[in-house]
Amino acid sequence: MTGDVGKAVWLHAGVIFTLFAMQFVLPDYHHLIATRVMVLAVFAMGYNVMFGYTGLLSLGHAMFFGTGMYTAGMTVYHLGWSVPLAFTAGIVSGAFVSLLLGAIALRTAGVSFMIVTLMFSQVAYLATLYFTSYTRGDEGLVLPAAARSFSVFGHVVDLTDPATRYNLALALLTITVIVVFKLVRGSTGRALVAVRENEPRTQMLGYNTFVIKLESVVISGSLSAASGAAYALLFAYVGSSFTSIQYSIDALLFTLLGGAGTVLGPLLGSFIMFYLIDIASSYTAAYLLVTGFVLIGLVLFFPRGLLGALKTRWLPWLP
Amino acid sequence: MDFGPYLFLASLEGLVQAAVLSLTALGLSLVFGVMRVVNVGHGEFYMLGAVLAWWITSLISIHPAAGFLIALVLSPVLVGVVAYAADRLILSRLDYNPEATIVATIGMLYVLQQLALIYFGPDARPVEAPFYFRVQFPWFGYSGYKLIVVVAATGLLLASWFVIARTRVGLIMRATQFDGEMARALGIPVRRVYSLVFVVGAMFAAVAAVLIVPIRQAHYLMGLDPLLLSFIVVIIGGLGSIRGTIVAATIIGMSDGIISVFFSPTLAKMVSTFLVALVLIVRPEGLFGAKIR
Amino acid sequence: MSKEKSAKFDSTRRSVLKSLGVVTGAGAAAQLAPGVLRYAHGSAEPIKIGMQLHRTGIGASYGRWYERVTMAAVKIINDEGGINGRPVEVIIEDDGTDPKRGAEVVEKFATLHKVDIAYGTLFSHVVIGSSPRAGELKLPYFVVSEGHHVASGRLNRYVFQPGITDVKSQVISMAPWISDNLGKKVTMIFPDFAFGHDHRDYFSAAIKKQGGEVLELIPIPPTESSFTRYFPRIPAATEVLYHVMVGPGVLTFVKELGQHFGSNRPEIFGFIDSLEAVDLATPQLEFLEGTYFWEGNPRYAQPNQTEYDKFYREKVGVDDNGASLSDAKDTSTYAHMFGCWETLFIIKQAMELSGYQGRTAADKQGLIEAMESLSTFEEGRDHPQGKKIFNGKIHQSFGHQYISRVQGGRLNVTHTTSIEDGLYEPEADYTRMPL
Amino acid sequence: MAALTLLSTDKLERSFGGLRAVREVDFELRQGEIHALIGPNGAGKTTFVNLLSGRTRADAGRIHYRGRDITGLPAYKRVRCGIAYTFQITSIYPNLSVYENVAIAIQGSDKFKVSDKTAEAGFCNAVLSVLGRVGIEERARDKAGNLAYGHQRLLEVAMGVALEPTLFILDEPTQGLSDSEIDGFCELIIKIGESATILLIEHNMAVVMALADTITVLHQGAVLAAGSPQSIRKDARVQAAYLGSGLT
Repeated sequence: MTGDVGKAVWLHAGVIFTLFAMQFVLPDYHHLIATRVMVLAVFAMGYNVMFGYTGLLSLGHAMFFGTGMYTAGMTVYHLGWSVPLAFTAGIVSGAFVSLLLGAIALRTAGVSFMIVTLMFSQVAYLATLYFTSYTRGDEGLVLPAAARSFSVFGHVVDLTDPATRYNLALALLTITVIVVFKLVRGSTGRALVAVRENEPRTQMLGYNTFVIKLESVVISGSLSAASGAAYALLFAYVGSSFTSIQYSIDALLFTLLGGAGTVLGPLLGSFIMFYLIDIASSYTAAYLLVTGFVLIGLVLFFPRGLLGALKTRWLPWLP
Repeated sequence: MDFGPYLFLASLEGLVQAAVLSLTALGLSLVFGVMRVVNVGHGEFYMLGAVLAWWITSLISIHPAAGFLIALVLSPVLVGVVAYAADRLILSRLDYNPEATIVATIGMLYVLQQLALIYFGPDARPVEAPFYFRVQFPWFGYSGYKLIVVVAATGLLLASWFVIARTRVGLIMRATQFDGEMARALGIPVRRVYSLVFVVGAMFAAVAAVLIVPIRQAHYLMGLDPLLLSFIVVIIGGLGSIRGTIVAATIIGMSDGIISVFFSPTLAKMVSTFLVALVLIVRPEGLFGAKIR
Repeated sequence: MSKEKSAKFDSTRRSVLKSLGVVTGAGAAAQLAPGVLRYAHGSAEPIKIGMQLHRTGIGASYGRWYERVTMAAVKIINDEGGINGRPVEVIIEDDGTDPKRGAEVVEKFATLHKVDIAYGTLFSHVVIGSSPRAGELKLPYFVVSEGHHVASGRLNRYVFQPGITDVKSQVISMAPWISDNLGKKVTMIFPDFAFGHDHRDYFSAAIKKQGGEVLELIPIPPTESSFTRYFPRIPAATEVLYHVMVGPGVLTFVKELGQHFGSNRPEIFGFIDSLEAVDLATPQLEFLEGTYFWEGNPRYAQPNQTEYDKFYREKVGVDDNGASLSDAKDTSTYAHMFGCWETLFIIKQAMELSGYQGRTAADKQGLIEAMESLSTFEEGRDHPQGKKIFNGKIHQSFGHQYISRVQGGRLNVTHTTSIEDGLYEPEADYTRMPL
Repeated sequence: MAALTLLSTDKLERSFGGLRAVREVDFELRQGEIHALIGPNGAGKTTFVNLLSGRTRADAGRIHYRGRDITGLPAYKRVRCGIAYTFQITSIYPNLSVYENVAIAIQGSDKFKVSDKTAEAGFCNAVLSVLGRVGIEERARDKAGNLAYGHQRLLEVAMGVALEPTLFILDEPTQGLSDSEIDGFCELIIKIGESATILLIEHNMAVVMALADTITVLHQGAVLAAGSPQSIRKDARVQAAYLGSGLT
């Protein structure tokens, strides 16, 4: 099956390269959207590790995104940390929070797991509103322009520059794709899928399924946090709306649309959904109607999502 | 204000909260108990109930009391119709698969909410209370209508308890809840029971909303809070346990009311949510519920 | 892009308004649901104004009226030949009254619609969330927000608030009257976000200066829908209850306030925000009789109404009770929305002063420097709310404030502050910032 | 054969609600034997093996495996000690390929690290050889869910074999198989028996008599009799029990 691996590697490399090339042709606005979407896609890909590969339906991922975002944002805003340091802090705190949540929430399964994650995420949301002295509540934190550039090996990276932002977002995306790709092709991925497909059986094959699920939650949470931290630092705004349920649902939506359990699905889903909403929003204030219809349509007629369908029909080798 | 009256006011607020909450949560709990699916769109049935109540009362300009009573009957019926459509068109086609249903009901959440935005606008809409009198306590005044809400809700809860525990319909529902397969074998039209339960569940939310709307106003975004609180209630009460639901609703409602008064509503919500976490660590199946898989 | 469908609710989120030449009839602009209106005889390239509108979310009722006023003013500007011979085109984006969305909308204006300026934001948290992006994108950004954040110097050189006085000035100018006429022991109820915090900080300071004291501060989340639970915290010793509330819950707020106090209430001084877009004749609001309100602009036509106010009401489509001409139940946000009208005419003035031509760096710089050079706006058609003094250093206007009393179910102005009452030492100087 | 004790239970006890499904069972399993566990429906056979495999916890009593007390050990750890288990109702990964099914099992046995290339090749061969042993090699790429029932049964056994267990517990493996399939199955079990001790729950007496070195009879949760097939066949109580429950 090495041939398949080859195909897959080429496909993913191709996608990344295309995204790189795009930046030279995209007009301003779409250049900006692409930057946003690439960061959000990392969020969705993180979500996918848990939902798509491990079969854990969470409605609390906004909390992980928010953890990364607020940690990165507040360390910069209050402590004046440098961008790279704040970014790292964001990921670390994300890993920690997801470990904590996993340890508690994984005591439940199925629907109650969904509800519990939703609940915790809601607490996080309320916390961002409640501790106004640190988070500035509804108003949110705006990162000072001064804090938005850093130097690596003498040369200065300025995050207010669109091109820089685009390529940093792309870099993050690339790393995520590689991480997830290796993960799901490797033994861990096999274990995750085993849990998704038949947990009791997996237990009776000598796997500690709790630990596997916890692993999945932490990886997923850390990726989401990385996305959140990047979003805060690239776009200089940290706000409670990013931790609202809406955001958890978006991650689910992006993943479902693109195809749960495929590496590139969430990326595709993010792009399509972002544009769908953006277009809809130019026609009606009720643009979230689209979100509703897409969710229902998917679950009724397209449960595997776009790449999922491709995978079952024509490309069984798609990771 | 002194501690005594302070606490008294707090408990009154808690009581109102609890009354409305147990109605709403009972709807969610019924649906889960019998159908084993979670309706994430439940809060929007509540919202719809309130908004329709405004719409109805604004259409018919007669004495507010009459208008309100008509709304109290008509609004839940309309919501029931919507719920029935949702069940036939979506849930039944998904064969009530738990995860698919969650996703679908999230979709319904947005559809209902955004349609309300389109047709009723983004503003908060007032509904006249059927009557209005202030109960003047020595230390403060209180809306008499709020107290009536508590009474009405209690009555409804008793009635539904009676239906579920004492009537044939209730028996059928409990049989289906106990074991869908067995029920089918006994010739119970399970699909129809499901539709019925889903409709009734939605109507519970709608009734609760109509009762509360003269106090809170109708707004297209009002569905989220009751949804989350109901989740908390059904988890603590144990998914599917009616008794648990009502007890939990009272606990949550009161504690929420009281903590809100003494500290902050935001804090109150955080606390009750953490309560859920604790319950789950100790008893994943909830305080009263049977284990769920 | 779609034409408007329901008159009940405008379902068009972005709408382009080329010259309103095609529209006839006074007040039509207000009714006119924004959709695409083709420029009758499109000659010159239009000046694009990106309007950041609270069409949904907690600011919706303000948004509806900000839009109507904007349309009315732009119609006049275009009928009179536009700005520098160019028609004005308004491009509307809904920000959902959400700072995150607000920032994205500003980006959209700058990168997609390529507007000349952004304008029209009310809620302070949206302003604060959006301003930095406007600064980075070098997009002049005119807000109608009341918040002190512009004058505080926290924002940047591209942000202006020329059409409406900021909270700090408002409360400073009224504190003396309150302590002289109502009492010195004050309890404050305010929304728990930037705007409310301005009230908390600057009114507390101002009343202390008058020898008064604040007994209790009661912040309430702007999304709250039930308020009784907050009232027990009002100390019995309270002489004056100072309330300012925003969001969809305001009617509930005042009603529950009435239920709580009934007849034996302290003096109540409210910011009309607590009652904006709410009909004073609503049942259960009787208890407000005899209480006082701040008004940025008197909702009810006063005996000494100026011809300018008459004209303004007519064009916007508001009757003498501050409600829509087409629907007496649709009460306006009269105390704030004049800011849109005045801001637009100030933009016109500044653009003409700088001979603004297009979206070049030089033109924008010229516009900003022209703005900063302005000092006074005389009362007139373009400034119906009254005279204003503009401080170019802090990009902020200072005008008269009105204190009205509820009498016989309407608001009668009992005191008008002088502009000087509201002046304070500038805390910043934007003109020193690089462009 | 060596009379070395591999596994033994001491007064093992488990109740569900009021029902004592397993009562004070003393049981001994000798290394290398094929041991059949029989008894009428509801005798507590499945509950008993679940206690051994760790899927259910014992209320009282002890389980010793290779002289070590494993009563408190979670299921997955017992598997790692070499106790493999096949479910009464076929439990495989229906949506995955046959290859993946076995691959998961082998990986679970912790004998391979899939990290480096050479190991990966070795891993692949290992999977195929296991499939070969149960004779469904050519089905490797098929979706497990699409296999015929008999083959699914074999696949599940293969997953057990892949673990290279010391003790292999099979819960009614021949259930629902055709006679021809059963014959093949018996040969397979004998083959596996060469390398592992086998504990077998079985209803089909022919199979039992053909395979078992030792038989233990459970009745109403307690051990009714234990011994060689011949002795059991003669045992009056056993016959009574079976006749009593209308089974033969």
